[in-house]
Amino acid sequence: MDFVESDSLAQFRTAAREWADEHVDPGWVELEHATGTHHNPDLHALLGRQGLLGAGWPAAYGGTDVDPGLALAVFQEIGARGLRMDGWVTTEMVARTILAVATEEARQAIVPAALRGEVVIVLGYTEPGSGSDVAAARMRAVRDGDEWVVNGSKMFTSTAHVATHVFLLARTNTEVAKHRGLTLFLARLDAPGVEVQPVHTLGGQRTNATFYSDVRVPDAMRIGDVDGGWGVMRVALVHERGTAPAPGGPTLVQRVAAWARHAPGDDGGVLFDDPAVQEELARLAVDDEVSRLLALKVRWVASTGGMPGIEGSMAKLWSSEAEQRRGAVLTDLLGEQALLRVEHGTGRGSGGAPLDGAVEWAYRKAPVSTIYGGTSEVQREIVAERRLGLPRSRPAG
Amino acid sequence: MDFVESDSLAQFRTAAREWADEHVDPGWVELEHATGTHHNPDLHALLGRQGLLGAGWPAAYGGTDVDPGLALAVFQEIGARGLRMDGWVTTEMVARTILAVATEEARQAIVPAALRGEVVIVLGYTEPGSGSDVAAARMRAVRDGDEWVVNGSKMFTSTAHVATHVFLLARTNTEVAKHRGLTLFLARLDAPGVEVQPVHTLGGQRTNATFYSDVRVPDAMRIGDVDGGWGVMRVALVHERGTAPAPGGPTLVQRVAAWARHAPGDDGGVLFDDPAVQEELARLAVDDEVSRLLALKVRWVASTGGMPGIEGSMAKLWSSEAEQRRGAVLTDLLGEQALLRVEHGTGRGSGGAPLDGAVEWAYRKAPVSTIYGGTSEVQREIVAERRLGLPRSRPAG
Amino acid sequence: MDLALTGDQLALRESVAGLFAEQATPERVRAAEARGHDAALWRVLVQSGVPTMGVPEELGGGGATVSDLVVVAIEAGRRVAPVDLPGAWAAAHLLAGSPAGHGLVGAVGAGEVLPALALRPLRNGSAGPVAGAAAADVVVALDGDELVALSRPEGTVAEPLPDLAAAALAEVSTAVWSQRRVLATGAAAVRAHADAGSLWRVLTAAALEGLRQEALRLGVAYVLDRHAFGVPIAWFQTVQHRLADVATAGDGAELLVHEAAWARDTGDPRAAALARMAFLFAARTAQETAAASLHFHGGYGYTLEYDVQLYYRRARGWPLALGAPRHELRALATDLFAGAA
Amino acid sequence: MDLALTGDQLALRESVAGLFAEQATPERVRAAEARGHDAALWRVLVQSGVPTMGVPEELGGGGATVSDLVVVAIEAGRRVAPVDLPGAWAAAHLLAGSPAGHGLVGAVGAGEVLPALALRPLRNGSAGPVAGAAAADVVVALDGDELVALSRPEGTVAEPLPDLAAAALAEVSTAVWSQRRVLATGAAAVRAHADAGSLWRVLTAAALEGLRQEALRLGVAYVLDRHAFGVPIAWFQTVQHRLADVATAGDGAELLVHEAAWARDTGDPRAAALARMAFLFAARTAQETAAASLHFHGGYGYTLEYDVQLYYRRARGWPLALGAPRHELRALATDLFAGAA
Repeated sequence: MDFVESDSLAQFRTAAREWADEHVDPGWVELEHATGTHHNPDLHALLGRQGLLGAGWPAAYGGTDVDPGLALAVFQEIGARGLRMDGWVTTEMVARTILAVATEEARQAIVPAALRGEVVIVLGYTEPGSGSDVAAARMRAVRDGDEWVVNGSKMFTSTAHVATHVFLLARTNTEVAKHRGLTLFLARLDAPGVEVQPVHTLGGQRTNATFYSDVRVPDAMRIGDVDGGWGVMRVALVHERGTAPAPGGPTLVQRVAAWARHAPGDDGGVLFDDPAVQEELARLAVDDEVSRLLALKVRWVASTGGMPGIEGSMAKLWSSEAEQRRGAVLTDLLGEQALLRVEHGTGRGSGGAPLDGAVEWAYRKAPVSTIYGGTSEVQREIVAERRLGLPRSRPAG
Repeated sequence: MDFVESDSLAQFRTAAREWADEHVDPGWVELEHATGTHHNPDLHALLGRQGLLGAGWPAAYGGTDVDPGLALAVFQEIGARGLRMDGWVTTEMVARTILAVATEEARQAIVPAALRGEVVIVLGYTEPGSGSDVAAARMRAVRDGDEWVVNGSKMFTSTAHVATHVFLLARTNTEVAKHRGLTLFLARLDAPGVEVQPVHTLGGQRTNATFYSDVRVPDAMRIGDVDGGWGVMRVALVHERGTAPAPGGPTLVQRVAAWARHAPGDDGGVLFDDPAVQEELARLAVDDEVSRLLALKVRWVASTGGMPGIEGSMAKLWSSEAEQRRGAVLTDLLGEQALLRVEHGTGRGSGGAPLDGAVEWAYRKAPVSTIYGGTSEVQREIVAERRLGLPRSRPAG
Repeated sequence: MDLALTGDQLALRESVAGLFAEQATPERVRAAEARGHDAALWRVLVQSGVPTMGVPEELGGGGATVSDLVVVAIEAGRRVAPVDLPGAWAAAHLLAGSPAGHGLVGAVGAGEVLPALALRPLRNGSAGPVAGAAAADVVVALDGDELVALSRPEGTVAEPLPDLAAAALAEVSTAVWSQRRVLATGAAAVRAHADAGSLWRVLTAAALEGLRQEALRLGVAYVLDRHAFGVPIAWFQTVQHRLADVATAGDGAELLVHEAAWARDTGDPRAAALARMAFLFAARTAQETAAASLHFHGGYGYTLEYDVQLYYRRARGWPLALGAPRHELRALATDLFAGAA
Repeated sequence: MDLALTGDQLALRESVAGLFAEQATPERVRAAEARGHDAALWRVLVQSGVPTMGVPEELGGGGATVSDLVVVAIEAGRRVAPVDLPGAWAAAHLLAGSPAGHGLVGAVGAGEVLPALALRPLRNGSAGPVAGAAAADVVVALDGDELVALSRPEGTVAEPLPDLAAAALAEVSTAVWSQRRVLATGAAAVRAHADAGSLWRVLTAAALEGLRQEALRLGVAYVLDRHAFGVPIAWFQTVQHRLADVATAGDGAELLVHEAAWARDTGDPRAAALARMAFLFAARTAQETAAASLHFHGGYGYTLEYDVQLYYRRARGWPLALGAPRHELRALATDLFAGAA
């Protein structure tokens, strides 16, 4: 075995750091916290212009000759500086799905523009009445000549307020079993009849409820077969879970440990002198290493041409449950210091909180980790059925 | 509120201690460990002769004028000395059930003899093919004039090798839903056709598989209505779970804490100096206090005339899960010292192991706690349905 | 043994439950988040004599037992009412315990003064972040071997620090809280402060217990209502079992809170240890319950629109005011096991 | 990156899997419980060169990498084979590292000497209970700043202590183990002993990983077979989810064990920390898996007739040989976080 992920990544580290020093505005992190929008349009456009988004993609669809190793190193460096690129994550996933299943017209219309950073696509699967039961979607799409007319609403349409397109799961057939009457469409968010309303969350992220009233989508922007949406989603899912590399930079546990080596402890020494503090940090470090390895396995399976469905579920299940343990353990470890909250955008609370309030924030955002992108219950079901061969126990719905 | 269980118990403590000093043979504990039999026939007979078993029971059925407070104090003192009275626990439960539902003939035949210590009754519910699904019992009882002919087998018939009777759950009707075709019988273990085979366990306890081949039981020893066994078992269940008082004496956690205050630690001090050791012991002490309170609530509900079904499930669920946490935590706390096993009866291992091997043994016997007397899954189902009002989710079977 | 509330306590519960249901609605709770304190609610509580209900009658208080205060704290916790009753009660207890504090007790009863308790002794003139202090007029604190009632010169403010639990957190330092009244000195001061901390633990445990009960109720109601795969999600065994586990621990927490209050009221030698146990276990149980309830709400539980997030934050934030629980566990071990060997 | 075994390792795995399946049947495992060692199995392993497979070829060993040893240890663990391979391998590693030990290495290869490792340094001439020592002819130990190979005079015995894991436990004291051969002294001795301990952690983690895999297989097979309420108990969601959780942790444990071996083989600077991580996590995962598997066996899992209890006891017993895990966690924290600040 060989656990070195990429021999070439190291060589790009310096270049990536220099790139970020030149292009990443230090104020963007504060902006991201203040707005709760995990997407920076300026950064995104820049990455597109410089060909970093298109690195490694086929030239026929806008791929560039930027080395994918450099692009990966830059993305990791961006992550290490505290910025997230949720808009690119969903755009990339849908673009890959489009390449895999859509018409040539849709490929040419969307993928090159996405790689140039001009198209930003968000997901429109979940509805107010459907969570884990995604196939229960009630949004309707009815054919009208060369177009489809879409009506309904979507929930948790994150990033929609700064995106150009939404990947909509809609019901096109009510006469068949619920999984078999679904179709996917790529709709423009500036089309007449689309409304985006903000939804604010515990972790400070802004998401959206989106509403669709007689929204027209050309048939060319149907992604995959009519009533074949369930299969398309399975393709997309493989691109969703865990194949993205981990962001670079120190983990929260490493940051707390470094802080604890200087923070005052109880008997005149430092917090890290406390053996129980050491034990907790060590346990969390093991959790992190397991998360890292399970994610590594997903990428390894994908790199060998496999479909890392089960591995993706395991990686997601473990790391999200570990994130919740971490939030609970670290708040207890910091005691009253973990109460201190930093209100980004207002400046309130800055300065006093250890690690700029990272632990308090970690606790607030932890709960969503076991919900979004498939709940822990859904992941366990996948592992039980597909890895362990246990029978399906839940109702068909 | 008032959390003092019995004002009169304290006054009997001294008398109970004196009684135990006079009557309890210190060698009985070693005998119990060596044989794995949690019942001492000599002790049981003595308790019966002295009227302690009959304390508080109606005089018409053999009740004595011994103060129930004294009896309780004596039972607790026996427990504090490391002896268990499983034979009395099951006998008492069945005797109470007989008083509640059986014919006068059965009452007079069994209850006074049980209180004299001459009848020892064990439970025969579980079968090789039925565990949590008790109602799936396949033992058959077919009527033949004034008698019933019983065929089948029972599993985990603990104490049967030193008992006189077994309380058998048998199928008397195969034409109805499985819960409705069951009847309970009290069979003699010395009847022709009964065979008792030992089954040895991880925790060292001996239990039995018992086999019944054309065993004849008089109809007078039918306990409750024909096909009414399910209702009889529910009556019995209330007498089973947690209404018995906790044994006296220090808990395992208290014993380990006392030991840790003298056992050598890592830096020349004692083990208890280690703050992480203190934290673990404190957590386990909280677990124990919660166990104690939940059991107290069961007895309080019973004392006010209520049926503590849900409370019994909660107490059993919590204390058994806590027992497993305790076994895991204490073995880790003792490290290599927790490996040392004392082989009772052979003398091997004695002397070297801390607390006479109590922690190693606690780890071995912990797993059964969440299985016997209704698994944790069954208890959670009861709490979910009856306390929280959630719907029944499992198949009817 | 009697595990039921008295008739008077049942009446008290009904009365305060109504008060908090009316005065600490989710809207009011949200509106008070920035300051961590609802002054209008506090005025209503003053009118009902709640802040001084634990003070002896001869000092103008209600003479209530700790068991009575627990009944009120549970109802306040159930509505995550934006007032720091445990801190105010524990501070009033210290003021009432010293002739030098009696004047302030009267002012608390009259609604002129809102008191808070600094749980940790001052170090270099600072008690660190203190819950309730941003709304308080007086903070009772231990400074070396002096128990003092600190207040601010007129015109100064205690800058509220934004915090996880919206707990009216503020740094308390003698530079700002520069006016002091000495309530006790020497061993008596240290003992009184420790005793008030123990009272605070019982009352905070009670507030957490109320919080837990409502967090469980929210979760149960949601899983019965919400459908997935054609059935209510309450149908799923893992949902049922996790809720059954937290409900079971919850019965234990409730009993432990009442036992700790009873032990304090009766002078039981285990009172201090039981206060720590109740505090630790009520906190843990409230946290696990709120986390389970939020999780079963799915994505909605994570939005600010739903109430369960209010409970999730406070379940962890309230107990953190005392500091890291490892210290509490160690102190408990000492209480329990480090007596005569 | 390549997370697959090499072709040679796959062949090795198949070969040793067959050996252990044949030679470490549940009957043989039970028969060896009293002594904690199966001498006949050991002879077969000697014939295959297993005890010295990690020794350099120039000393007559197999020159295998740690990654190769891990493949064998997993298969031994899968059958809970009653031989202490991790201890013997780590001890042979130390013997091979010193010219004074080379003669003993030859004797190990010839099956004349069975070595074991005392994980904790001697204190007052005693290493406390040492796994494998009751079956061993030579115990390698650290005595002050001397690394020594201890043996007993002919005719003396190492009294086996009954133990949770049937691990051939015996007290090792220089009073009984009175013959000593010095392998190294000073800092080199301390370093070599620590290094052997790190190797032992990786190999024990591997054995625990094999144990875990079989414990999971036993549990899955049982729940698919056993019926309750008219369905296989595998149908129940709580059964499925608990098994899915331990299977997920199990994939992590397997990766961590292989990563720790790879780090040692490649001289990675994280090797010592990864050895501790693999040891801690493989132990915890094996324990949780065995406990879940036993629980889902119902009452039968608790009887000595079923195999799962063999796994349940060893999952906790094997790692306890090193002592309380809190020390290991602290050492890990030091490895990870106490370097340059």
